[in-house]
Amino acid sequence: MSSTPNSSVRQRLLYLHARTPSVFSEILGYTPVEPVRDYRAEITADVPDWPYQTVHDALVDGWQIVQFPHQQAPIDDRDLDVVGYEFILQKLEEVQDG
Amino acid sequence: MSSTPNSSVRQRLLYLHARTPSVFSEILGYTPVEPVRDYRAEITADVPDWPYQTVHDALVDGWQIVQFPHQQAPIDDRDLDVVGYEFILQKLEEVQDG
Amino acid sequence: MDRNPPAAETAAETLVEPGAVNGEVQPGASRDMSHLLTDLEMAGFIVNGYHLLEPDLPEGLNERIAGRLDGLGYNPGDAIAEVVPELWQVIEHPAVKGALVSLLGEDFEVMGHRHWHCKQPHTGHMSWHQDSTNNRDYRIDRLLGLFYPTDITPEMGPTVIVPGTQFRNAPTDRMATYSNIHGQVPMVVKAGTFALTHYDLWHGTAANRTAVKRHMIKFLFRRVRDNKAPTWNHDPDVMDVPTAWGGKRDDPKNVLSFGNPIGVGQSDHYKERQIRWKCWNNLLGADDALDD
Amino acid sequence: MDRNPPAAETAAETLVEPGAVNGEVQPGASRDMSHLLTDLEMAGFIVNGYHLLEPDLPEGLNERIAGRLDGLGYNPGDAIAEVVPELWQVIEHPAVKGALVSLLGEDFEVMGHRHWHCKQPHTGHMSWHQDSTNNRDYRIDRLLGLFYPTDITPEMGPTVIVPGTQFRNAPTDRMATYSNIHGQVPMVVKAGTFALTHYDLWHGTAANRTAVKRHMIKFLFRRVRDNKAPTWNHDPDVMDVPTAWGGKRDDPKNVLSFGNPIGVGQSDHYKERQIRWKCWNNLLGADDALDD
Repeated sequence: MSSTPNSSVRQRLLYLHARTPSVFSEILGYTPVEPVRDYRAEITADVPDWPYQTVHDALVDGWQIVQFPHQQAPIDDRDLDVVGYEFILQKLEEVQDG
Repeated sequence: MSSTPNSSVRQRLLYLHARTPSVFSEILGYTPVEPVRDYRAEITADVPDWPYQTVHDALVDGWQIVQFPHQQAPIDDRDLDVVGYEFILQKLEEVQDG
Repeated sequence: MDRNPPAAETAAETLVEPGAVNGEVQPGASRDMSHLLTDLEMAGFIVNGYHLLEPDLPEGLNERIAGRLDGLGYNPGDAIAEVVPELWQVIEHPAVKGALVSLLGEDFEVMGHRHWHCKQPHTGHMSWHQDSTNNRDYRIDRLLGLFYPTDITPEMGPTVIVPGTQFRNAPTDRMATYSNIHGQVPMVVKAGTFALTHYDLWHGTAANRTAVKRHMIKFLFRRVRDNKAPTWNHDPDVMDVPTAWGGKRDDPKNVLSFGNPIGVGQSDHYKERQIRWKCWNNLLGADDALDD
Repeated sequence: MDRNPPAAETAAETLVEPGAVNGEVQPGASRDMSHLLTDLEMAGFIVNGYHLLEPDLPEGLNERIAGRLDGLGYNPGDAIAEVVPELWQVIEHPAVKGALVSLLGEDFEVMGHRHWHCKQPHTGHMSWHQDSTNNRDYRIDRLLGLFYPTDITPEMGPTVIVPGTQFRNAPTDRMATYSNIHGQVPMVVKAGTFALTHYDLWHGTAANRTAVKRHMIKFLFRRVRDNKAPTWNHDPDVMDVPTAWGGKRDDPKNVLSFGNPIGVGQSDHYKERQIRWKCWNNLLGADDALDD
């Protein structure tokens, strides 16, 4: 199988952790992953302004959800697990390194 | 990083909650998510006619399922959880804000 | 008194705090059978998770309550019934009391929590939720009472409920991807309607598209102890009817067996049926005979 | 003594090994109420999972500690307090002891594990983690103490914590897809700050973008037994306040009920609330009265 000629298209990812499984709920976590060498998502002491308040804001900006939080995961209404519900979004774009 | 010229393609979503995990079963819940600013899916007092009776109807109309209900979720044949089985569908379309 | 700022429909919260319930225990209600629910009404509640009452309130009472609420500049929280004492005439109306005795037993408790849900003009919908954590049980042990002192139109932001969802292990977060659900029922009601809903019933609110405030006062009631005998207007022979495999299903036995208000699938329907019969037997006071 | 090579911030691990704790049990602290935490501080800790102290340390102590650490060519591991004995003046400061007695009981233990976290110049961030396996419990039974002998700027690679995450069943692997979280708090603090954090609180470290070493010495403390009575500066009437449904929420009762430091959804909020009240009741010594 040969690779496509258009090999510079890469998958940009965005992990958004929302308050509820609804795309309209506010996000509590924002983690972009850029497909360029040496890129690292990191915790910062100065929290930057996030460009989106909700997952829906990201949809409006052209991001596409590729993984939704799993509604059928085991649930117990007394137990707490991770912070928010994880949506994973992508944009397929032409990306050049540095 | 530059965005693609085709930036107006957005992900329209449709959450359908079907009676069973089969695409042929009737839907019990219908929730469209349009990727346009200020759009909200909302509960209404006058329930509109839904354009589809089953998930299959939506497939016929060009929707693509991007998340299927998880058949391997823990199940107990005495326990009830959410209403219906959640299918999430998309259409990727050129969408302009109002 | 705790003077809160005026609130739109705030997140509907119930503080469940051991020992902090300042409820009033009701003395054993007199057995005025005329106000107790029938077997059919009881079966309907078990299946649907709600029951609507239209008590014959004194002339002008609804208007007085609505007028006071219209003029209220803050939300008194649990103290709403002190600020609008006419509300006690609703709670203590024989029809309301009769339904509560029927569903929660003769010594049911009016819990200390209550809340004025004032849905402001031109405000959006509120998503499906339960008022606290999921409280799922086959017993009927806690009810909300929703009182509407004015007529409610579809445009005024009625409460909307989903019949039959009260037995589901579905905390609020799990309802977040739903909007309209087949068979949902908007509380488009006449002034003076008192809706009793199972505590765990899925409920939300439509948008208020009018220029008027929509008032609803929510009360909370709880069962104090399991029944030893039926506390409603019960006919011991009510189950002596044929099973209506495809026939007329308007008697309590067949309502409990075949009722499917939102049209769920076969597996869910059978599971609901089992829970309903456990509930019914528990209400009969026959629970000792069952192992849980 | 265990002479480790100089380390950048090594994987922050705590070996929990039964019987290997060479801790010193503290004799019953004298009840100098002035250094005990207040009800509001206790409620804040239960909600947020951390409490910052700025003890009035002797003149020059921070500088002496920082100077020794700057010159230290290896990491002595658990022996850091022998190599830098001035650290005992911090641990034994009445304000630190008062907070520890308040949170862990009068006979709390200073565990044998401690670690100098020297964040080297120009080193990257460290992801969210817990120091061992998830230790989730509604009890407050183990705390980290983080001591910073110098001022810490945002550029120096501060520890960053996520308030309120201490009750989550979220082992370190499950935090791996997160970077910044709404409401996270960087330990941008003054020299001499001693931060007490719940053992299970999510924490990480920002990158050190400066040319200086960032010092933090981590201590580990544990509760020896459940309280029979409050060990902080407790007012028995503190809960006799109205529930503030939308009002001022700066008293312990309403902090415990409504505090939501990172703004989680309704379901999580209610679940946290239930755990907080269990924790509070446990600290009051009232746990016998509750069924779990």
